[in-house]
Amino acid sequence: MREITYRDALKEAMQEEMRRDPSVFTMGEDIAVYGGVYSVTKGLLEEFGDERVLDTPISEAVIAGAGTGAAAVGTRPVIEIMYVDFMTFCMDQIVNQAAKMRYMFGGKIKVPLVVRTQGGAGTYCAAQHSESLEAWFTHVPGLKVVMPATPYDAKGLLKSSIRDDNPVIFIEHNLLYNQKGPVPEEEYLVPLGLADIKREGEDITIITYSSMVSVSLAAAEELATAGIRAEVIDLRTLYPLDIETILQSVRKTGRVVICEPDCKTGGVGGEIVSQITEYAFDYLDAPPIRVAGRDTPIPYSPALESIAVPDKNELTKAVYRLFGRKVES
Amino acid sequence: MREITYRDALKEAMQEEMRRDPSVFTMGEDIAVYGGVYSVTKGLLEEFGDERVLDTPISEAVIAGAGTGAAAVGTRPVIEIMYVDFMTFCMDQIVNQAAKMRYMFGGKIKVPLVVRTQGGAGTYCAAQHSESLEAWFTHVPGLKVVMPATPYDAKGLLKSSIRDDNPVIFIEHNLLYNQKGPVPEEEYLVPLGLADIKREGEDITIITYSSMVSVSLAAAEELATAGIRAEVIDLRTLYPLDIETILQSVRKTGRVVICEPDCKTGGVGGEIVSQITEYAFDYLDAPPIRVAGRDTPIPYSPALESIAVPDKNELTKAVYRLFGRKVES
Amino acid sequence: MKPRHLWIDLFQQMLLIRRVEEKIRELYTQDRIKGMLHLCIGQEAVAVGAMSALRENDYLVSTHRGHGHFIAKGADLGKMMAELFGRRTGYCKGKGGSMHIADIDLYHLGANGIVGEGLPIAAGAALAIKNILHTDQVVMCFFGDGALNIGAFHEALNLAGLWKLPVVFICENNSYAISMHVNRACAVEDIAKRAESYDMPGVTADGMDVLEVNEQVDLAVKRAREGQGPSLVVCQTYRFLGHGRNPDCSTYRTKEEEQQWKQRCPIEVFRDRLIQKNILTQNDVETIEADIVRSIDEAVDFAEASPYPAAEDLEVDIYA
Amino acid sequence: MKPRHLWIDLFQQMLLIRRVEEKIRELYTQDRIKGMLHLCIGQEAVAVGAMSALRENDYLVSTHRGHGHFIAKGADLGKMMAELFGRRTGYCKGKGGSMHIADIDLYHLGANGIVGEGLPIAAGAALAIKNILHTDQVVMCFFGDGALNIGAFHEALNLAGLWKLPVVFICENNSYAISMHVNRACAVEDIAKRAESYDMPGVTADGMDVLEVNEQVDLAVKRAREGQGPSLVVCQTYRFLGHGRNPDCSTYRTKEEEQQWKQRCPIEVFRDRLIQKNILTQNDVETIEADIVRSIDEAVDFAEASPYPAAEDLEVDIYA
Ligand SMILES: Cc1ncc(C[n+]2csc(CCOP(=O)(O)OP(=O)(O)O)c2C)c(N)n1
Ligand SMILES: Cc1ncc(C[n+]2csc(CCOP(=O)(O)OP(=O)(O)O)c2C)c(N)n1
Ligand SMILES: [Mg+2]
Ligand SMILES: [Mg+2]
Repeated sequence: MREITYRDALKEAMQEEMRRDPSVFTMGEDIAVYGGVYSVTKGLLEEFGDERVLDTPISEAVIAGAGTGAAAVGTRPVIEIMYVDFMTFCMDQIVNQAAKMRYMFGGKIKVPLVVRTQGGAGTYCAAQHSESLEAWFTHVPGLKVVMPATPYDAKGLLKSSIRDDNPVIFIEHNLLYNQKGPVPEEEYLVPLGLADIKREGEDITIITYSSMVSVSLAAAEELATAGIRAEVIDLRTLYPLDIETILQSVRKTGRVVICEPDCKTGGVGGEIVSQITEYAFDYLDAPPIRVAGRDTPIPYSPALESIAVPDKNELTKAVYRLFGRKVES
Repeated sequence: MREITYRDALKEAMQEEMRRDPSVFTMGEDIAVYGGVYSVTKGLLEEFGDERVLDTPISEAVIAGAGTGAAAVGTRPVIEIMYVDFMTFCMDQIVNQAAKMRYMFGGKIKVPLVVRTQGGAGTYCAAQHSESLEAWFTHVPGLKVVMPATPYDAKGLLKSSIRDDNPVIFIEHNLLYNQKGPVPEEEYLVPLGLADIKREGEDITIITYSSMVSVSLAAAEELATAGIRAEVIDLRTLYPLDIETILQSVRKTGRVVICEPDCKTGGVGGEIVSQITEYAFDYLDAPPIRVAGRDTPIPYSPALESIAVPDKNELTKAVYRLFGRKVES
Repeated sequence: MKPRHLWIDLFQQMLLIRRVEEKIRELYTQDRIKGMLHLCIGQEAVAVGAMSALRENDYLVSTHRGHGHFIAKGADLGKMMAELFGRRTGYCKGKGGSMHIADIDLYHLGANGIVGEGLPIAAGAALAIKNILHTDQVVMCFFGDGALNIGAFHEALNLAGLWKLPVVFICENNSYAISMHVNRACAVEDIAKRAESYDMPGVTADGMDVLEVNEQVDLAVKRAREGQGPSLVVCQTYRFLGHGRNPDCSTYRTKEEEQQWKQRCPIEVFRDRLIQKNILTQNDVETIEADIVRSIDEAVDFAEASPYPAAEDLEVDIYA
Repeated sequence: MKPRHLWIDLFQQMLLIRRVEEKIRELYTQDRIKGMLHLCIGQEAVAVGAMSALRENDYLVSTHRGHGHFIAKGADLGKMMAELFGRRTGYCKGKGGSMHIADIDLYHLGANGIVGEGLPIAAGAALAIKNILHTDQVVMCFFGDGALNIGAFHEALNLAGLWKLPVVFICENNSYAISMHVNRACAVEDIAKRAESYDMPGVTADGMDVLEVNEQVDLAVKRAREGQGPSLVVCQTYRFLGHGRNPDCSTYRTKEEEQQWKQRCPIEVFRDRLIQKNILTQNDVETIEADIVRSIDEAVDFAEASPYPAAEDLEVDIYA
């Protein structure tokens, strides 16, 4: 199969959906003429014109609010918020309007809005351009939350998100744009709400998503050489959570590590641990643990940033510890 | 001891701290001339004048941003955001500015900002005036999060929050303003970061906060008649979390229920369950469970709102179930 | 200006709104209706004057003080009352209540509990119309003077002005946001002038005069429909009662001020004008009143006879 | 206008900023400095002209394009470079980097990675000064043309105008926000006129002329200090390089436009003027250059010789 980048996979998803459905349009900062600061939307202006590909002023609140209004009257806006950090400017539009509109209106309206954004640490951009805020959105009934880790998933999930009749927070990761992976030429969708077992294993379940998937796979590889067969579950969609796939794996392995890029306290891992404890307590051979970002703003200094977020070593050590093996700290 | 309302306790805290420290001032919507929509700030304008008690336009972003700026130059602003739902308008100012400033600036600045706000369901105000968003703020390193349940704690915690050198999100509950409770005439403080055992018990630990404290105490009372001795821990401060007090109790009881007013998925309970599992797994006789708000926007209809958030029955049933007792659902 | 034979209709609508609001007040005073409510008594001319410039399929974006807008958009009183009563037969199946009442079939995009949040939504609806749907629909967006200083106002008006969106922004300036006088909140007195910052016309209308409101808004709607972009129309009006349920306004406004405005009651003044001009007789007025009372009574009966939502409804309609 | 003997100082500061920025560019091209960076080459006259209207204890609120502001506020080059290098000896112990560099001892409230977020902070500092601290300090707040259409601009200017706060808002209008031309983003062309919406004076200055900037800003600072409230000063300028590290501007602006602006280089034009007026000789210029180069080299040496923060530093200074 051909290999393309995560960036190009996303672009293809946009192109295909915009060709397929004239009610899909996109707006955001620097997405048209410039093609997006991460070049995901490059070429869309040329193909679809300036009625459907719009450069907006720096006005995150109205981008999101207008997206909501446009969705409410029957179109399918895909808005881009340049960094997930800037979602702080449109929380009301997303949380109090887009997410709740259908419910408040008694189910008589649909809000098919996609918020494309990206985030995460690892690019030396310091505290205001490195956040992982996904946990906030999983706490908002009415939203779906998607975080793809591979080009294949990025494309299939974005297409599904655009076709979904609900507001979807679609969070890309800036470290992944240049990653290549197999993506079929033929059209396909990846359904929302379905996790993907990226590696099978019998001894321990590593639950992860986004940038931490490759970290987890690398750790699993190393663990294998130490005789520990790790199963790696890529959540792909954080809400709704595919708890079935998780529980099936946990019932098999009895041991769980969540490997997450966001800061630990109040992060998505807590929810997952709780659900596992609630539904599979008797299958657990050890306490589920979280290998997560530190409870700190992301520091600029490369010397500090690199230890603010989990890496392979931290993850393997945590697993060894869970199996009662000695590790030099 | 005299009994005063939660409202008056808060007002006394404001008065005492404003008398004590001329750098304390307060601003917000309708707080001066009107005395606050919940009357907490009534009389402050008259006593402290319009330089220190300011009615602002409806501009939540600049209220919070200006609070941050004022705190950064050495004053102690207490800003009021009328509903926690409207914190959605100042997330950037709180999360990207106030919370991170000290860290980003290498520890050379203090941001002694208090954000007084209130929220919660139960007043037939529907989806945009009934939120419980505390979990978001516990996920933001740099913030402290306080949610008092009694007049005594409200006063002592607000005073401590105002003296604290960090941004504190102080979330009151609208159902509590008229509640009376003992508050000493003499000055006292309640330190941040310390939970309070509101009732001792040996059989199960109920961890709770804010409006759910009275629900939990009522449930404990009923459980006692059924021979189950519940310990009720009022967290008071959600961040930093007093995990020591929690673990001590859990090691004793072996059983835990979190009773929380926010919606379950991504709520504060998940974090607590995770920490308990991580640090006290071997003491657990049963999976920690959460009795929480439903994963839904808060509906207007009184018939629905009343079942969107936990009540005594739901809590006692959950406890009975945990003890393997039959309950008619 | 509206042809004279339509004036009766304007009068009728204003009176209907007034009587519905009065009934709602009665009902919540008796605690038969719960929750947060904002009556538009005193402001009927704005709702009716503005909305009568619209076509049926033009969109409306309303506010927390939205009963008048909703009625003028053609709301069924029974379903509206049922919503306020929190019943399953209500417009939102009881889930929205007063602050979130909406009906997409009426091209009504909802009241809104959040100050200023209608403006971006309206801009977005207008954008969809202009760029994607390619219809000649117009979006009308109401907001109070309290929304003048929130960021969303600025961002939405800028976008609308920049892209020449078919939207009409109507500021219902009743001088107060809860207790806050507009002059204590807004750095400038002449609100309509703010339109200049967004390359759109800004006009001020007497919000107590239904014909003047209609005339000004009509121009703005035409502009929008013809592709000339948005306008800002500031309607000077007054809420006769308290902000919400609390009737006490004494901390922030005087009885004299209230009296002066009440003397300019948009309904009474217009009624006298119609009678004076022989468009309406006292007898007609009484017939109209009687019809209104009857329809309101029916609506309340329908609402109160309707069932509450069932427990199973709680988690329904969160997702499509 | 500044007395002539201070002109040399203005020149020196602008040149210093230019050379520092050039050095930083060299360093990041060599990947010795990491992360997100925004150089102010071309805009030096705004920073220097504006800041020289301030007293030492006046506050400054800066932006993502803030190196020039920081230097003009009196930054120690070594500690500044160390910060960009992510070292422990930097102003923020390496935790802030270019986008968050700050020093409260210099009354500098920080660069800011978020567009427009300086404005509310500046309003708040000014409020504290006016209402609580009761000093005659002034707050100067820079922002780019990109911030003109974000809600915080509106809310902050309204509050400052309403409460007559001692703050000077300086818009560095370099025509672009990344790729977005200001005329494609802002519904009106005359930005300074927006000040009218906030009851404050708005003026436009040639941002390539350090003396003109200084003159206009000086008036604004005086107004603020004398209790007459805020002003908006729009400085027309140009960034000569790319927005951030990416040098390519070809998708959104022409080489001709760039050339035209570069011919108006604020430093070269001013240097020629000084030489022509015999305030400075070519020799002086060379001495100044040499001093600057030396100080920059020292700063870089200091920075690169400094240690990185230690792992233990990661979770330090989150809370006071
Ligand atoms: C963003 C936001 N802040 C505060 C409130 C609380 N609030 C509800 S109505 C209101 C006053 C609104 O005044 P105005 O816009 O003039 O409308 P009016 O009530 O006068 O019709 C306020 C402050 C809110 N709903 N939303
Ligand atoms: C709220 C917000 N939105 C978007 C960005 C991304 N961003 C960083 S700089 C910039 C352009 C800013 O332009 P301008 O204000 O004119 O300043 P300039 O870069 O021209 O100096 C953008 C869009 C941001 N930092 N903050
Ligand atoms: Mg008003
Ligand atoms: Mg610019």
